[in-house]
Amino acid sequence: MELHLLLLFMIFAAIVAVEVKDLLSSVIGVGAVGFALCLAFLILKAPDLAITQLVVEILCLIILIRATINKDLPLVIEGRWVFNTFATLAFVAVFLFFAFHALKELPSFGDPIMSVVKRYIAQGKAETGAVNLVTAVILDFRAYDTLGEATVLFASVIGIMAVLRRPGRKKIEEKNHD
Amino acid sequence: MTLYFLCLVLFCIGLYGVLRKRNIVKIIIGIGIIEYSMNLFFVLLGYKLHGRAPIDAQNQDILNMVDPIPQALVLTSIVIGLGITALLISIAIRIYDKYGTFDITKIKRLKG
Amino acid sequence: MSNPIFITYFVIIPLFAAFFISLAGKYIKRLYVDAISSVFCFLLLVFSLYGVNVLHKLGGVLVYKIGGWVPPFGICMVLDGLSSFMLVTVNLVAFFICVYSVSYMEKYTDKPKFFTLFFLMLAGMNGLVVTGDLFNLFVFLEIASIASYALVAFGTEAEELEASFKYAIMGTVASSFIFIGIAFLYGFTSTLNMADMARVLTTKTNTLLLPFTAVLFLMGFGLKAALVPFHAWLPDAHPSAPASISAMLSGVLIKTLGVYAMIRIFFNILGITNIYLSAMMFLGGLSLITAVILALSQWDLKRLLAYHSISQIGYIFLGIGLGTPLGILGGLLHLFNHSVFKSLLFLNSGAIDYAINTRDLKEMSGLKEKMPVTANTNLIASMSIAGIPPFNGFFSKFIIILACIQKGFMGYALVAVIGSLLTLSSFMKVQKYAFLGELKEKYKNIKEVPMAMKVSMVGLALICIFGGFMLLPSLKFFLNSAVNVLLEGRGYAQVVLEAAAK
Amino acid sequence: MIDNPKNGMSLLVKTITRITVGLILLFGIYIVLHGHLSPGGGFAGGVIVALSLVHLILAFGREAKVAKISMNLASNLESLGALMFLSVALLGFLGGTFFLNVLNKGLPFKLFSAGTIPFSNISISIKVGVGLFAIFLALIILEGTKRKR
Repeated sequence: MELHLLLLFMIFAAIVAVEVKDLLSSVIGVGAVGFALCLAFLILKAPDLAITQLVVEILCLIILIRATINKDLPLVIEGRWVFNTFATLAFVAVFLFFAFHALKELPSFGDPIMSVVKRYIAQGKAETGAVNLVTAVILDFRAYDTLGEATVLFASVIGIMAVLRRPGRKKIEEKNHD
Repeated sequence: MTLYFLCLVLFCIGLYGVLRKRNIVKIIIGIGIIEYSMNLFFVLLGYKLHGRAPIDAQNQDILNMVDPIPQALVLTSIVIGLGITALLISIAIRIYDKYGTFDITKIKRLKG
Repeated sequence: MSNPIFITYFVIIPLFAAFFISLAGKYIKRLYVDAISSVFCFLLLVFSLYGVNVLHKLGGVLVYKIGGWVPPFGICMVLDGLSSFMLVTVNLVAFFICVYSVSYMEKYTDKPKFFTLFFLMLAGMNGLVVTGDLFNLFVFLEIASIASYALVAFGTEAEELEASFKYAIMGTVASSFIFIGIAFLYGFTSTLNMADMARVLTTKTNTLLLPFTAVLFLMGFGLKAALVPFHAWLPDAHPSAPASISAMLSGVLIKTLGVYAMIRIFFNILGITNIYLSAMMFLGGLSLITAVILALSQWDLKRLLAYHSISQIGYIFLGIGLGTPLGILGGLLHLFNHSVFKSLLFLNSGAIDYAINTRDLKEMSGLKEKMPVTANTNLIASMSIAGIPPFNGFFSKFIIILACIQKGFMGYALVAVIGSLLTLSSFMKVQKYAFLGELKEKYKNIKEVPMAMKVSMVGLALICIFGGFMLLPSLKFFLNSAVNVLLEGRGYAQVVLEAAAK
Repeated sequence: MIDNPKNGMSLLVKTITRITVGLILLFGIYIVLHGHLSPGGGFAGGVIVALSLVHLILAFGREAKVAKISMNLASNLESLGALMFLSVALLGFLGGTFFLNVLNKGLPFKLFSAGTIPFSNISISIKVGVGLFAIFLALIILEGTKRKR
């Protein structure tokens, strides 16, 4: 029951984050959604995720505030993109309609078909020696994913340093050396 | 079933924010909300009613454990979301340096 | 000999190269960085060719179980006809682009960072082609996408940042659709291994969830492959990227991330039905025509090439969407041909940009005298993209049109022919304005491009010329093994699981 | 760190930071080392380590000693962490396949128990921690140089 409340709060905070005029308050709105998500992970018995989500959320907020705070920002002005709004809302309505029907065929909330996972739970501790099964799945059964994951973070750090470096191209006079 | 649907409604709010808003930071916030709803949807799929966290206890073995695979994958997805958001923000900061504004309609130097 | 351990080299080598270059790039001389990256690229090309003939001798499928776990319980790497075909395409083009960017990237600062991101993108693509696990496909798709977002913005000029931002936003939205699709499939089958999932999905019939997931994947991978309704990012992203990166993007990235991932999931996991095929054909035909019409009015050389990429992707989808063996053969051959001649065209535009710092066709004229190599390679590439007989573009377009007629879709065949004619006309425009005519006086003293760029352009031009030989009976196995993988559809599951059990 | 009010936050924040930064760093390292026993792991621990350094810079401003870490050192450490993780993966080749957990698994609930898992946790946390701190430094330093110009 509390999950429903939490999700309604997240939806409300998301609407506030998207619609409010001032940038900083919309950043706070996203922070609220993130922390509610961290609570949801706790309720869904995923402590690993709760810690990671909380900490990543804090870092995201710091960077987001860094991007919005010291800019002398006018309030967000709203254009009247009539067609754009109509197209987006129509797409959202169609998407939700078909999603509603497709969701019926998923196993109902609370009893997932855990065909592959039974072995992880049964022999996870014995085969990998790790007590925390999520870490066992991350670093032993599906360690290749985590290598990809570490590379994603590495790529984004190198990408950020490439984007933020000062002189993108050599100055014109340096270029044509003749 | 309603939880899944509410989660997809959150996804659509994020999508609305991305497609509809004109301010770059609002678009990044929309992307953030999409990331959150994606992760929540995947973990909701793995929840087992009255399940226990997938960590073995010292002396008694826990029977009904929650599904650890979605948790492992969402851990990866959270960090992917962080990487993408950080890259988007640094591009937005550089755009603000060059164009002086966050409003996407004024950033139209590309032709055609 | 048939020990599948070499499959992992396709991911380990680029990752090791990326990490090593980013660590040592600042301290060793610039020459070593170029040498190391060219050697690693060449090594990858050799391994992909080695993979082709191992598969040719072995016949079946090579499965490498990572961490020693049997497939449904761990991640396995699968090398079958289709993935070895894609590996050769990717690593061949990547090698020439790597040699090209050794001297082209002199204009940009911080070359080691460029090669790090280049190898990360290459690792992402190789990893995506080789993996046999659905979520792993998503992770490597993210690696390739993030590296390409950063590379499009590598020049940090105003419009490059804007193009990269627009590309990153649409790419992230596409990835979220793909992630939601994977979540649905995991909830439905509770397994992530592609083969195991295909086996489970054969037992479940007439559900609404599969078409819904197929639409999600169609939107997600359609946006990565720049099909028409989702193509808005490509004409901005490709021109503003450095030339070697726009060659990489147009040549291989939209094919592996878009076309390969979509056909692998549609044919081998969800099981192809006529609805999906007709949807693919319709989107292919639509993007074929609209992109070529939009390209006619372009004066910026690289934007014109970007629009043509979208229309050629339309050809590929038209071919594969037919579903018949001939159609799929034509589509895959066109995929290979397009990645060769489109990257050559972008390298030519980069050579022009390197020499005279402009991309606008109106300002160039008569470059043929001063830049013979670029002019001739551009002529070869324009001939093959327009489908003139001796060159490789002709064979694949001809097969696709033949397959359309064979299956009775006269309308699509007509669309393909019209598209090819319009392509020919717009490349005549490029030849006339850029290379023929008399040389402008301010370009009197331009020089031909350095040796590294010339070598890679000539190499790609040779492949354009001899590309047609792939259809000879002796070399046909290369394409046929890829076509058979698609034709057997969900049989993929049984083949892979049995190969993994060994 | 003598307090010069010009940069960083107020004195109150600085004194509290002097106390909490050590604890946050210690907590991050604890989360990394006990990744296979208790919740958390390489990623969460790494981000906590990065946050403790960011916390220091936020409190003491740009002239804090931590901010003097050059970008080169940060990105070198990060590539080193990535190479370490790749080598832990390559270690598996000794035992046969790519990511094989070659070291002995030890007793389940002991600290040194899960074969290569603790080592991958440590290398991931180095990579994530220093990488995210490098991002934060890049965003701060960029702003700094622009304002001086």
